[in-house]
Amino acid sequence: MIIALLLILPLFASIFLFTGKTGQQSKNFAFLASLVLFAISLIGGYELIAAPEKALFFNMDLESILGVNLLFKIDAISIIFVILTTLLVPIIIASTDKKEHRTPHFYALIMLMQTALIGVFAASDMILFYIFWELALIPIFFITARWGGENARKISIKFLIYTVVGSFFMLIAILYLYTLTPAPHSFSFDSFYQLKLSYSEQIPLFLAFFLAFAIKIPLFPFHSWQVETYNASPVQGSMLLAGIMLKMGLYGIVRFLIPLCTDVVANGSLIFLPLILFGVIYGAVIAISQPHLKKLIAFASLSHVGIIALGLLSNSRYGIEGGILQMFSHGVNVVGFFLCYYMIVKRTKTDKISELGGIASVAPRFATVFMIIVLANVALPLTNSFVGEFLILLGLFSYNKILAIIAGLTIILVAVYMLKMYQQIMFGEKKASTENFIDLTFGEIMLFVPIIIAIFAVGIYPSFVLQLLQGVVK
Amino acid sequence: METTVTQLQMIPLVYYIIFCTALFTIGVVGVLVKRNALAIFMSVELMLNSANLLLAAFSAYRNDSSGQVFVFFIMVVAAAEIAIGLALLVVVYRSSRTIDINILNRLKW
Amino acid sequence: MVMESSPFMQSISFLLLLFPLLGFLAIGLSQKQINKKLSGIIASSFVFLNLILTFILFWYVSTTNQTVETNLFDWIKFANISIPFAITVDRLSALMLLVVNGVGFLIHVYSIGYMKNDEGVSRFFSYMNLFIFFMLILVLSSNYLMLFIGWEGVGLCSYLLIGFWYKDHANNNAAKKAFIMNRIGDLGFLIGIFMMFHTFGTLNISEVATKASVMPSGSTALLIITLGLFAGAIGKSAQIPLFTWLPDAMAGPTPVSALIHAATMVTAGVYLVARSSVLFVLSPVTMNLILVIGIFTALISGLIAIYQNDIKKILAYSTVSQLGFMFMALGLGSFSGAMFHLTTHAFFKALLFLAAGSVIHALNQEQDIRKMGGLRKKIPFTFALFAIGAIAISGIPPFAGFFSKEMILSVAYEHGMGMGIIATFISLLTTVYMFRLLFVAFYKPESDAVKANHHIHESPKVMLIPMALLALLSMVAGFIQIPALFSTNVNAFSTYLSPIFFSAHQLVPASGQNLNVLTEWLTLLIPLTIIAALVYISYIRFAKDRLSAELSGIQKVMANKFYIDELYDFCFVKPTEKLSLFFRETVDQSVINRLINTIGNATLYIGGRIRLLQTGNVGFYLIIMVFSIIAILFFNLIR
Amino acid sequence: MYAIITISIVAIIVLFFGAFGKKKVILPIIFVGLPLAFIINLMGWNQSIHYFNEMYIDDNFAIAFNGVLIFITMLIFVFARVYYKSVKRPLEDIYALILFSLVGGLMMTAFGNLVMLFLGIETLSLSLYLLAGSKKSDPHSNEAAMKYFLTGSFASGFLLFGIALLYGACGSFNLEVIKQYVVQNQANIPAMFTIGLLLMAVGLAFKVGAAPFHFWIPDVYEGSPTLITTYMATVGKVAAFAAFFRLINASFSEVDFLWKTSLIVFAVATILIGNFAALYQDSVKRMLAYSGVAHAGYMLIAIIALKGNAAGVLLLYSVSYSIATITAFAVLMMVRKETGSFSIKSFNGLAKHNPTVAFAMTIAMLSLAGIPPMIGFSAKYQLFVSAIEQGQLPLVIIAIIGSMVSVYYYLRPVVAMYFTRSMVSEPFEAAKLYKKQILGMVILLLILSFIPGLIILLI
Repeated sequence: MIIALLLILPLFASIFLFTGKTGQQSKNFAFLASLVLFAISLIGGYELIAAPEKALFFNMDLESILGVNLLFKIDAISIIFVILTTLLVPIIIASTDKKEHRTPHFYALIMLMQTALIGVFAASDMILFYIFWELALIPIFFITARWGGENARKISIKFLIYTVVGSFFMLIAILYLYTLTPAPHSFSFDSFYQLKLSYSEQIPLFLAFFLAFAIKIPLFPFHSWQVETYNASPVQGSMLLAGIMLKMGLYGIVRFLIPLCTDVVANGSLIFLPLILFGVIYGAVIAISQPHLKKLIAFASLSHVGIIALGLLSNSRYGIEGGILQMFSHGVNVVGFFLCYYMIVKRTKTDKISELGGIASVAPRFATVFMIIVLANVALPLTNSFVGEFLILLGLFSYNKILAIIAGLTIILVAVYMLKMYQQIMFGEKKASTENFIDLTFGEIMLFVPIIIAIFAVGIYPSFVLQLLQGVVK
Repeated sequence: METTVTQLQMIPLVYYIIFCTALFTIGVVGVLVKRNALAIFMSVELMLNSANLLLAAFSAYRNDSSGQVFVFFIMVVAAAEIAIGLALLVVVYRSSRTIDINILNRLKW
Repeated sequence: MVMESSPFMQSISFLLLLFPLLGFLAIGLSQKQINKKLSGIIASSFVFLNLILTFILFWYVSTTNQTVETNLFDWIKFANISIPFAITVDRLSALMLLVVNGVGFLIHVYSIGYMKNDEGVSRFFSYMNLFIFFMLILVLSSNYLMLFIGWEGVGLCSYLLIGFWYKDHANNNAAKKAFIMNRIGDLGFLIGIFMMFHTFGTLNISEVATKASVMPSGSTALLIITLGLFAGAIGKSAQIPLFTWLPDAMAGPTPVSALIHAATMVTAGVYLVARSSVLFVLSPVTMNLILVIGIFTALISGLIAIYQNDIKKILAYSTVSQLGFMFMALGLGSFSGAMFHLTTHAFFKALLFLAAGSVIHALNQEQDIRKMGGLRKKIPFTFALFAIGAIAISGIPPFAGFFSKEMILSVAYEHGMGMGIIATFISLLTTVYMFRLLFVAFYKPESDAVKANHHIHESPKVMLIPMALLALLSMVAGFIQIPALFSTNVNAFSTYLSPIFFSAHQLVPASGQNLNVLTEWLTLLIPLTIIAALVYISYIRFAKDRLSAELSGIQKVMANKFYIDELYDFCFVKPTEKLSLFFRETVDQSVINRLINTIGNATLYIGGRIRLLQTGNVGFYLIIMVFSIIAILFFNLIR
Repeated sequence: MYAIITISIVAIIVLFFGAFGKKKVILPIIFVGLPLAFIINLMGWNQSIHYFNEMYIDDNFAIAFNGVLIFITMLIFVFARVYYKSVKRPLEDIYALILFSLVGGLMMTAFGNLVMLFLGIETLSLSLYLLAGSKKSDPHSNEAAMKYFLTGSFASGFLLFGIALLYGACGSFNLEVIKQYVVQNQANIPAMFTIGLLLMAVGLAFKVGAAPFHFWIPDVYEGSPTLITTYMATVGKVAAFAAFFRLINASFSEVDFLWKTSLIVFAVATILIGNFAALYQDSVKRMLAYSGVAHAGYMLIAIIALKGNAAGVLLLYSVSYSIATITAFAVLMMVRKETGSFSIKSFNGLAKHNPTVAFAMTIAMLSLAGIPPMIGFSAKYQLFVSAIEQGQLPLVIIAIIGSMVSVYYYLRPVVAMYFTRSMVSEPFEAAKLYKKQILGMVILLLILSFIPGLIILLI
């Protein structure tokens, strides 16, 4: 029931919005709808907290009509991502500024995106998963290309093709898995989980899945679409991409790579973990000298999600749970970060760090909010990222000490680039662009409130999430 | 009828096959080497007729009339085909004043 | 061992954390509404409440010898990992509570006066309360990860307060440097924690100690753990090689320097090592490393301090030097000595900083001692207080510094004569730079700047009284622990802490052959004589109006802090930036992006080529068809 | 069977009315006649009636494909109404030819005898030759017709020779008999049989437009009038595939070693050439032509898979491909009418003033590209599944690589429509004409997207 609502509601809202008249009305409607979704997902979460071992099911055998089996299952892992989605989407919708004159289609596409995202996280049938996975691309492609900045057209094509190429590899993997299932072949996750794959079967599977997810996440060296797309996309698009869509790839790792390619993950980690690790350092190092705030966020994100992938693939329970927790945190943080970016760009019309400065002296409220978000990104204890990164590094450490130590370097590098960026933007003397910087309005603060609450709630009481996961992470 | 069949059967089947294949090959080669559309039409007719002959031969050898029936169908079709071909040829000739197929290269890439 | 603690004490220990947090939130969330003066009072009163609670707790633990354990909630808990949010008050943390809340309270009060005219005063006090909160988490935590929260939290506050005047990028750079250097240490700390969890399966401090005490001395696991923890301590307590942030940190307001960068936060490293005494004594390699690093830090920074001209920088290097001295004590196994010196140092160094702040306040933010002189008469109270501090830190009896230093020195001599002499030398350096500072600033004839300044005034009472209290403490605090030479009965301090270090001392038999009485007297008296001589020389050298000679050779090196900052810049900062540019421009753009685009373009190019197959010539099509047919027949028939 | 008769009668009536210049009644007659034929066709469902000594077999396979073919033709006529709106002439010849070729198509799906196959193919092709050249004044159209005719009749020669050889080997044109022959002589197949089979396969590969016999497709599709291109690309192709599938399935499934490798080579070449060559096209029409080539490659996979529900998959794929292609071509017709060009540039900024049309094109492109949740995806994935069940993983991987490439060129019109500055500042005049029909296509496409399972399980 909850699953059906979670999927149908945004879909209908989206269809309804496509016929919308004015942007403002559509925004209000989309916002309300997304809030309702958030409430519904919380109900789902509540049910799962009561019984973490259980899962919400939705099964309608429509294979004879639809060609796919409508099999959905929201377990503890899924619900985290569903809630992440339903939490962030209202913020993203609310963040659009009146001056931007967004058409109803914009909101319709966001709602469509939400449908797809929830579908990805709720699907329990591989083809269904793939359908939603690809469906998610279409709205974000339009959002980026239509409302994006310069070169948005070219970049969004590159983005789309790049990610579609990645997901085609996943399709190959899916089909391959399908052939391995026993006689009446099946696409359901459960039938895949029951497979006992041999090592030689796992290797191609791993490669295909890994490539697909690595492009989506993205991991070094498949990240080149990411920076460009973030940069070209309107900020809401970037938020959707970085906050939620990246998690699809990581979610895929959790759902498929870890349970299905157990042996490869266990034995082959020393081959691909260093690559990911290099990407982690790579992103962080580039962020140090990045002159544009938005690109900085992109590279920072590259580094952060790399760490998550490290945790997930560290073949240790701490790493996996920490990774999942960190996915949630990263979603919240990066959206907060983009919001800050948006506040700055909205007022100053520039995101060149060198052209900014001295904002703290005119906008103390903004300075505080931005500081909290920076600190959350820096993974200061009591903010959400800390627990996740701690567990990830702990897991990695139990797997390989050297890797963990190198990965730990990021906690230094992240401080370097984050503080450098914050200092240059917020501190110092005012510049021409920041002379008339208006502090956050009440409405804008309200955008940040849920994010800040999430930052501290997860930072102070992560057990909530961790215990929820306990039953699922084997 | 009976005598014809026996007469036909006097020549080994292989001969027919070889002959028809040769005829067919000549038709194919004709299509390939000729640039004049009419000549190509004729070569195609040659190919069709080699098939006809083959069918007739098989039909005779197997005492099965369906092959010969088919030959009639083919003849009808070939006639229609050549009619259409000539019609098209006329149209092409009107527009380009030649029936050399090599000038037909506006549509490419 | 742990008895059920009384709920009353538990709630008190909980309130300890709550009050400063409330203060922070109250002031922080209502910055505009609260007027400037009120914010200082609110902040101070919360700390005062804390101080009262601290006394109660201190009384409780020192009389009953019980540990107050309070489990607030489960922070991280799943599978076999269980890290609660729990606080423990034992004798060691009670001592730290006293220092933090006591000195903290005084400095808060002082700040009311010092920060009176600053526009960001409420921000200042909210940060200060936040600092107290995190510092208390640090000292109260019952496990290492929670300790790490406080550890990073105080780092954050330090960052915020160093860069308090954020309009000047020099301050911000200093703040950033502090944070990053601390982070380097923190990485070590984290690795230590990982290894600890890996080895013991728990992060609870007492459980770790219990489990570690049965391990063989010098095991690799312990080595990694202790090295990690010590790396954290190096960062936080500004030891070589991560000490350069502390002098720069003087960019913050002076009360901050007094509270965070002298009395409390920077001593967290010492606290950490003392806390983990069991682990460290079982890892002799680390202990020796601590000893060596402590000595070198103390020496080098002491030498640098002599050639500095900024009043706060001198004090900062002095702090580094004193911290090195404490680490030396730790390295020698004298945990209570280090803690004792930590305590007394908190008093007199806070006093010195506050007095320096008073000077700066009087001179309108002038910090260069060459532009001072003759202040003795202009601001006599401040002078008197500063002098008390200088005497105390120099280890002149009967002030506090004498006793704490003596406690360490005696251990050093027990360890060996060479060790003792080195320790004494370090201790003597203190006298040189302190009295140089004292004489230049207060005795030397007035500089032009001072002459021109007619507004030099004594600080208000709200500043002087806290200083006076600190001065009092600096004078008398030592008497709780008198050297055995004079009396074997008065050793309240080591007795007080003995339960804490009991197991550590248990594990390692007392090293020292006891020195004979004569030697002890000599080691006591000879330094004192030298101190007296040094004071006199300093007076001659600095109090007169002599132009300071051009620095030469080694002096210049020392004045420039051994060029360590430049070295780091060359070795780490510049290469990182270069690497960043290289990655950004070359690898990312020219290699990866180009590669991806090339794949795309290559596909398009292939498309462009393949479509040329479609020549438009029917003859060609037919030929291809025929050849294909031939090929198909051929391949199918030759089988 | 009766559907064929109905359609033929309708065609003749159309010719008759055309001769008397009754333009207005022609299309209504067709719109009555075709649905009638459609219903008559469906009436034979599940009865599997054999006509004329098994020359013609109305089994479910035939009925399903015939239904699709008739339905597609109806759609074509819907667009013919607007496409030829400005033409004064009754156009009875063109309409009748379309109907006659449809008859050929119906024969191709239901043949039980190689003679019937040949007749069907020729009926279809001969009509199409003429239709391709139906725009007599346009040299492109002439060229297209000529090329089509030359290559087509040449290929017919091979097909025929193949049939003759097969007849020589088996002694019959009847598919059942051939199958029995195959079953009996599985061990020692004579070379004559093999050659005959392969030549037939070549002839059919030509008709479906599989590489390396695809060369006529781009040129003919580009040169023909757009409506006729649409017809060729849909009915022509679907009928040819149905015939190909039926032939292989009915007679040669037991000797797959004879034809499988060749077909795999065809499929791989077709997919790669079609997709790659489409990348660089400036003309959307030609791009769609190459896309048609590429899709032929995918549909070949269904024939290669053969077992299981491959027939259903082929049906699904045919439907998905046809409907999306018609939609795309319809938009193209409209754009061409307005701008006079097939160039991708003429799509620039279409979305701004003609959102419905742009949306339709987008949906069609996404469906052709096989992006979920469009029907094109369902079709592709069912195809891959059935291929993979037959152990054709490498082939599927190549097909997927082809799909990756295809995303680029399918996106280009979308990007042009939505994200490129428009040349015109007001809605297209032509849009008014086409809008309703195109909208109908979109709705059809979307509805179909939700019932792929139904289509597959049909046969």
